[in-house]
Parts: sequence; C-alpha cells; structure tokens
Amino acid sequence: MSPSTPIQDLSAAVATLVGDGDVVALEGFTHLIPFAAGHEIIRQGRRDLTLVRMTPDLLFDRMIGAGCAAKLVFSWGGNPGVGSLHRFRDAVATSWPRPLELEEHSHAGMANRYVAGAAGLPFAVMRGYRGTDLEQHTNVAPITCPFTGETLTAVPALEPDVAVIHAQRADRSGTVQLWGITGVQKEAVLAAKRALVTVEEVVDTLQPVAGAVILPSWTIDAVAVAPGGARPSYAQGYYARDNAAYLAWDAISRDRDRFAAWLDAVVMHGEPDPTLTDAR
Amino acid sequence: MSPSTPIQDLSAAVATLVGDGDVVALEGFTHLIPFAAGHEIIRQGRRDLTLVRMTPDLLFDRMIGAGCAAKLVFSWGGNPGVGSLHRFRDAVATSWPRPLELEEHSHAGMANRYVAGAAGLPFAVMRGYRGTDLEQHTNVAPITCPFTGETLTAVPALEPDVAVIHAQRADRSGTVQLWGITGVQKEAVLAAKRALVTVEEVVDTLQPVAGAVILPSWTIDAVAVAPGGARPSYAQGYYARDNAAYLAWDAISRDRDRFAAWLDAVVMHGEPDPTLTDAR
Amino acid sequence: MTTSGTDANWSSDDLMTITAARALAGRRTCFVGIGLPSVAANLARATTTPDLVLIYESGTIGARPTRLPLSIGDGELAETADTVVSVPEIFNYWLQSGRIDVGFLGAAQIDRFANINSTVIGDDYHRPDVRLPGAGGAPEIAASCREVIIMLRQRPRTFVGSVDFVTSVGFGSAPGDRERFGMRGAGPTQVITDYGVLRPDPATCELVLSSVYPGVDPDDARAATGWPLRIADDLDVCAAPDGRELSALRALQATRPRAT
Amino acid sequence: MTTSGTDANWSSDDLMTITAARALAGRRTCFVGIGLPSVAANLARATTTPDLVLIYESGTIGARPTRLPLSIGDGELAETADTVVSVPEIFNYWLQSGRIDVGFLGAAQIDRFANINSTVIGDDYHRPDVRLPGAGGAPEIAASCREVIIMLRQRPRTFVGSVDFVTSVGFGSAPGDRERFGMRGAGPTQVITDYGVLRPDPATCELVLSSVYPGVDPDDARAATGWPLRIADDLDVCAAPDGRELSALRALQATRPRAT
Repeated sequence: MSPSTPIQDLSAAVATLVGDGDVVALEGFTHLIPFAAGHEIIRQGRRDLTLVRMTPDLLFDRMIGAGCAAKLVFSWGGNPGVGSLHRFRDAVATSWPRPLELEEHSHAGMANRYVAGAAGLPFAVMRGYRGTDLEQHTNVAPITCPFTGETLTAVPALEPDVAVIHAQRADRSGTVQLWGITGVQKEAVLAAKRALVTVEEVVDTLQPVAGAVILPSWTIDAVAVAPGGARPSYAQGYYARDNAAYLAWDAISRDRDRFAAWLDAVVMHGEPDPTLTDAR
Repeated sequence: MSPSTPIQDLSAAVATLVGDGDVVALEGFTHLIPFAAGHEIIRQGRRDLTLVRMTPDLLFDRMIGAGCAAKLVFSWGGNPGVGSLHRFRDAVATSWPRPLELEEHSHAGMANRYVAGAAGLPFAVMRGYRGTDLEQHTNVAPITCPFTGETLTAVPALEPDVAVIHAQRADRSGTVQLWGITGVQKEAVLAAKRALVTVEEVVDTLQPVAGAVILPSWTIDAVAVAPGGARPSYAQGYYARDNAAYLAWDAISRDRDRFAAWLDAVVMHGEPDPTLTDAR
Repeated sequence: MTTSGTDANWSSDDLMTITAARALAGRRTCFVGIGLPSVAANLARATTTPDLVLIYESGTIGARPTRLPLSIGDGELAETADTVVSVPEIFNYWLQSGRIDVGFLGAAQIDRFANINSTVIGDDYHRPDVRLPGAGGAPEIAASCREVIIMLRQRPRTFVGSVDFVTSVGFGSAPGDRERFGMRGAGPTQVITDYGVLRPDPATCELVLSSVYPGVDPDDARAATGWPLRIADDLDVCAAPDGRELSALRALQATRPRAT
Repeated sequence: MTTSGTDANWSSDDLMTITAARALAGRRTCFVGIGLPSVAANLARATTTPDLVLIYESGTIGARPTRLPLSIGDGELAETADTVVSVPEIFNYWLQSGRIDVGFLGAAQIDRFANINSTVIGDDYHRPDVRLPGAGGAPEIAASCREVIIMLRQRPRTFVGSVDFVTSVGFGSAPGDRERFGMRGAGPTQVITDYGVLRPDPATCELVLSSVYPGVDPDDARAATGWPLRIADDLDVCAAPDGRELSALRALQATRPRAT
C-alpha cells in the first residue's frame, strides 16, 4: 500500500503490482470489466500468469491470445450473448500461443472461494459439486457437518497475488466507490495480497449512491484513472455496454492473424479500436 | 407468507406468527431494536420462548422479566453505555420469574450462525472459540480444513421459527427498506421460517437510500406499521436514541416490584412510558 | 424442427418459448439462466405471471426489464431491480437456501436422466472435441431451486443417452441420487424442446415425451432423440399460441439487441 | 489510583486515556471496543493519529464522530463513516481476515497472561457470583488484530493470577498457545492501567510493569495486582499529559452524552 500516492499512472501501477508468474484476478461480473488494466498487462508483456476470473469474457480471450497466461481459473468461459471465446478455445485445443492449464469451478464455487479469501479462512463450505463430473476435475473436497453428519463441499480459498477491478470513481485519498452490479469485486480486493483499481474519474467527495460498494483507500495499493476503462463492457452511470463490439470480437478472434493484427494495432500501438461502436 | 395482505395489524401479526415454545429472534444491532413487537409478544402472554438476540438489550430484559423466555441465546448481555441488565441477571442468579437456560456465543459466532441459516447450510466455519472457556460451555465443534489441515471452529446454523425486526419503511406490497447500521437483520429474516417486520411508515415508493438493505415482500410474512416502534433505541432518519431512557431503565429494572409496576402500566395497559424522554 | 406449424404464423421455437412461459404460471420466483430461459421468463411476466420475481445470477432481484437483456449482467436488470446484491450473496443467501421456486436453464447437451452438460463435448476432458463455456451458475440452480425447467432444442446430438460430462445434475442415474448428493430441490420437472415437453417418469426418473406441439408426430420427436425415447400413454398436445401470447412475444423480440 | 498527580490538573484516569491514545501513534486502523477504548481512540484522532481509521463491530468503517459515541452502535458512527457494512461482514471480511492493525479492548478481569474475562465472576459458570455481559466482539478482536491494546483499571480483584473464565485469549498459559489456537495476530502488546503500562515478557508472555505514570510508586502498582507483579528492570515513567492532550481530552469529554 502506498498511502502517500494512492492515485497513480496506470502503467506505473501495473509495473509495480503485477509480476511474471503472479496469480492475477481481474473481476467485474459482466459490468465494470477492467479492460484498460488488462490491456496494460498485455502491453507490459507479463508472462506465466495464473489468470483468475469467473467469466473470462473478451478480456481474458485477449490476454490468453497474447500469451500472458499459463493457467486459467474460471467458471464460465463464453462470449455473453454471442457464443464462444475463440482464443480460449484455440488455447485449449491446440496450445496456441502456449499451453493453458485449466481449473474450472461453478460460479457459486468461485464466489465462495473469494469469500473464504476475503474472510481469512482456508476454505468455504457450500452445497455443490456433488454428483457432477466437475468434482473429479477440480480442487474441492467433501466435508462433513459436525452437528448433522451431512456431507457438503469445501472449496479452497482464493488469495490472488493481485486483484484488479474497475470502478466508477475514487476520491483523492484513493477510497473507491462502485455501484450497479458489484459482483465479487469487494471479495476479490479483500482476498488479494495487492489491489489495483482503475476508475472513470477522481472526485473531491464521493456522493452516496444506493447499492454502492465502498473500498477504503487503505485496502487498495493503487488507483489509476482510466476513463472508458471498462469498454466494451459498461460502467453504470457512465456508458452502456457495447453489444456490437462483443459481436465484432467473434469475427476477429476466430482467426489468429486477424487477432494478432488487432492486438498489435489496438493494444500495442494505441490505434482506435475498430470493434468499438464509438470508433467506427 | 400472505401475499394478499402483507400489511397487517401488529397484534394480528404477532398472534399469527409467534407461538408458545417458538425460537424467536428479535434483531437490530443497537439500532432499530423491535421494541413495539417485543412488547406485543409480552402482551399476548407468549411463554417458553427461546429468545435469540446478539445484544439482549432492554428489550430482552423486559421479556425475560415478564416470563416469556425459557432460554436465551445471545452474545453480549449488557445495558449499552450504562451497565447491567438487571432482569437478566436476576433470572440467572435466582431463576426469577422462572429458570432461564443460557446459550452464549461471541458476536462473530452468532453472526456466522445466522449466515449459515440464511445460506441454507447446517454450519459455518470461523476462526474463534479455540482457547476460550466459551468453547466448553456452548454448542460449537472443531473442524479441519481438508486442504491445509488447519483446525477451525464450526458453529451450527441458527434457523429461528420467527425473525422479528424493525425497519424504517415498507412499500404497499410489503417490500422493506432499512438503512444505517443494518446489523444481522437480513440474515435473521432469511434464516427464519417466518418473518415479521414492523416499520415506521408505509410509502408508495421506496426511494433509494445509500447503504440500505432491501427485503423483498416475498421473504416476509407480515409487515406492521409501528411508528416509534424502535424506541428507546433509534431509527436513523426518524428519531435518535433515547440515552436517558437506557439510564432510567437501570433504576426501574433493579427492583422486581418497580419493574412489575412499569410492565403492568406501560406494556399491559398502554400508559405513557415514564422512561422515555418524550413522555416526561 | 425449425419450421412453423403447418398453417400458423409461429415457429416451433416460438411455441417453445411460449410453452416455457406458460410453465411459470402460479410461480412466485424464478432464477433465470442465460439465453432462451431469459426470453421465456420475460414473456411470462408479459402474459401468464405478471408478478413473477426474476432473479439473475448477477445479483439482481426483482428485475423488471423493459427490453430483453442481452446477458445476465445487463445494466437494465440492475436499474429495474428491487435490489442488487453481490454475487456471493445471490448464490448463498438466495439460491443455495432453497427459497427460489423455479430454476430456468438452457444447456448444450442433456441425457435420459436430465443431467446437463455445458462443459465439454467428447470423451476426454483434457482433449475435448468441443470446449463449451463451462458451469456458470447452472449446477447450483439445478441443485437448489424447488423445481427446474430446462429449455433445449431436441436433436440426436444434444439429447443423448448419457452426457459426456455431468455439469449439472438432473437425476443422476436413478431415483434417490439427488437426495444422496444432498440436493434439496425436486430437480427437473419439464424439459421444453421444439417438439414438445419431456417429463421425468416418477418411478425411474427417465425423461418421457409427455406433450407435443400441434402437428408434431411423436415419432419425429423420438427420431430427434439419442436414446429410445418413451412416449407417455397419455401424451397430450400443447395448445397453439393464442394471439395475446404471440403479440407479447413479438413485442419482446422487437426489444432484443442485435447481438443475441 | 483515582486521585490526580500531586500537583497536576489531571487524574490517573486521564493519563490512562492519553497513554492509550499515544499508543495508537503510527497505526492506520483500529478496531474499537466499547467503553474506555472508544474514548482513547477518539482522542488519538484528535491528537497523535488524525487519520486513524476507526472500525466498530456495528459495521461502521472509518467513522469520524464529532462527539463521543455512547455505544458501538451510535447513529453518529454510521452517519460519519466511510461505509457501513453488515455485522457478519465486519467480523468476517474485516476483523477475521487479520487486516486491522490494533484491537482496542476493555475487560472486567485480566490475568497474568493477559487473558480476559467478561463472562462470569466466580468458579461455577452455572451459578456465578456475578454474571457479566459476556463475550461480544472481544474474543475475535483479541484473536485477529495484528496487536491488541487493553485498558483496565488496576485492582487486586481485576488483575488476577488466573481469570475465572477465559472469554478472550491473551497468551493462554504459555508462549506458543496463540499459534496452537490458530490465532494469527500477535496478541496483547500493552495493558494500560491507571498506574502505568504492563507489557508481556517475550520469553514467558507474563505481564510485567514496564512504565508508570509520574508520581506512581511501582510497589503501589504491585499492591494493586492479584499476582506477584514483576517490575521491569528498565521501568520508565510516562510523560505527563501536555496541554494539547489535556485540552483535546476535555473537549472530547464535553461531548459525551450523560448516560456513559
């Protein structure tokens, strides 16, 4: 934590907080997906990451295709409303651009793993996995209730090296406010060793908003201003989801060469993103 | 649940929902303590209740002194800012007016017991109780993490027959809104088989409030209008805590006869409460 | 079975959605999965069940979308909901607790005992023929709702004797399996396809064709199934869509964003 | 030890509060128990540690009360906090996780190894001499904060060789007990009394008198203790309150509601 300079430049913050080989959770459940931070991780050439996200979405499709990830921990790997994540599928099928280890869970399992991490517990207890084939292919264990004798499922805590989220805004001290669908972002930040938050804007005073989650500055290592940093996902109160961009991604990501060209132009060289409605 | 008539008269709601011998949780952590509902339970002469509340407060001191309770499940039984709960202590020391079985926990233990109940789990896992004498005198059990081998503590789910809370307001469909310190009220309502909510007022539309908890009408069996129903505790946005009333209770509750006279006048016969600042 | 009824202005897909909406009549609360179920649940709000409480895994409770949400995390859901809770809370306090009447699921593959696969097609998990998106919220929706309704177009490759991967349990392999796995909901009560409706035989838990759409030959439904599908002795025929249902469906479809 | 220093305008209770506030210097976050700790933590905000984040078990994080709260659930705390979370969340995500620097506790009885009793006085739990309020948040505050500071007036009946009931663990009965019980915080680092400050001997975990207030005879502190209190070889004397500390304390006391 850097109490003196909570508001940092995004590239400096990523350079300080994200290292090769780290377990990196980038959360945001459909809403507030931290694309700007993820693109910066790609630009900085981070490798051998364990990428953690309930819904990999386009963000992880890009990071996997760019070769950042050695392992993916997830629970639903589709392009929401569109279909498949082609870079993810290509990595699973052909190990391109490199082999990708998978650890998959149910949403409830992932959520409870973050809860355990945030709560300082080594595991969480839930009803789930039993009777499914997931139980044999992932990291869970049966646990018996000491009072009733019932068998339930234990899931191990997720304690990422770094959590990265996007929020609507922060104040100058670095206290963060996000609202709308808030997903597992609080849990991810509190479960992680380090936390980076990108925001739409920094304001003098955080006006209260119903349903908002507040993360005090002392729980966060760096806040970076990244307006539009959740596009093509959305930031409630700032901009809507760019549904056409999700559709456009389907075509680009199907083909390795088109993907590589898009990555080089948009992420590496900062050219306008042709998939975004605004840029067309 | 009574979808057709969610808004009911308090006495009718208590008569329908609270029976002799029930496990009854009345929650509200310092704030929004459901005094009006508790007084109605006393008036209706309920007996052999297991009363559940993290902080018994004046409310349970009265219900214990009135002879409603066979058992108390709690975690901190003082008069906040004043000292002791004399009816509670008298019941423990001399079984007056009847023997009172105790089951005590830590706050964290009680909170996690409600969490387990709300989540449909038979137990919750926490760090706690180990090394304390509480462990030998209450209902908890060691549990081993299947991943790390660490020993933690399991606490059994609380699943009351009835949960009773007080909230600022409800809409006409019976959806409830409360804000400020919201304690364990959501968990208590969701953990209980039945739920009764008293409110300061019923409104056409629930305007959003930052930090508010919403309990949809279909989670609640009855909503009863009880303005001032949390006095002498407080209802944020409506009235402040009557600190003098907590002090005045100390004197009245020390003496069985004074207590009995107060109970008869104020609770049984609806006379003005001399402990309340407003009534003096 | 993508063609319409012989002389009707509706397709079997339309009737699939309408049949699913009808199935929600009398229910109070519905945990809505992505895709077809979301269309059907919103149609139910416009027709059979105006007060139906829609709950999405994104944490929105009581959403009243004015247009079809594109995903389970659509902003429209949050803006119109009674309340939005965290993802851990929606799964633990609201779903796992068993308080939701109906879970409404789609699938990539389903088997004779209504087990669902949304993980991999192929025998080898590590080298699948097709890598599907994965579990998402489905396993716990299937486990914990009081009953489960599944929507899936009926094809020999999707209706199989035994799924390649059990992502979500229907009935396992026999009566009693759900109880053995600690599942407290009753499990799937209807599988709604583009031919009709399959329901589990109470004695064996095997899915049986119990209703067909007007004009559907049960033998065609059997031919579209990867196991020897039993046909109920009292097989009935679903009512054709009425005008109100169709116009509500068309109105809903008109609100759908392009990229669905 | 309720009288003031010989020629001073402050009492030993005042210095107890001021010493506790001083002990918070350099800390970022403090989980505040009811009673004396709340006064001291708010004094720290007015003197040594203006940015100290106060966290109360009622769920208020970053409260900046303008008057002394009467209880841990005072409305003033909620209205001035950065955020208010549920009681389960404050205990699980914020306390149990070990992210709070200092836990600040009062007690009814403390023993040689800094174990705290707030449950019953007397040998028989079921027939106690005095029934105390019980555990509240203390056991987990004592277990999980990075360090614990305890405030308690020193009397032979309250500073005892062994508490009647271990409500909250200080050091158990020997070094290593905390680790054995799975407690990740370091435990009590200071016990601040109206005579001075006791600190645990690192080798034995026994509380030792390490500082006294100006004018205090260490033998009087020993006489006020129910076990043979060791006095540190390098016993030092706490500084007397300075004017700024005293005026801040008086200003704070002036805001206190009557019924404290």
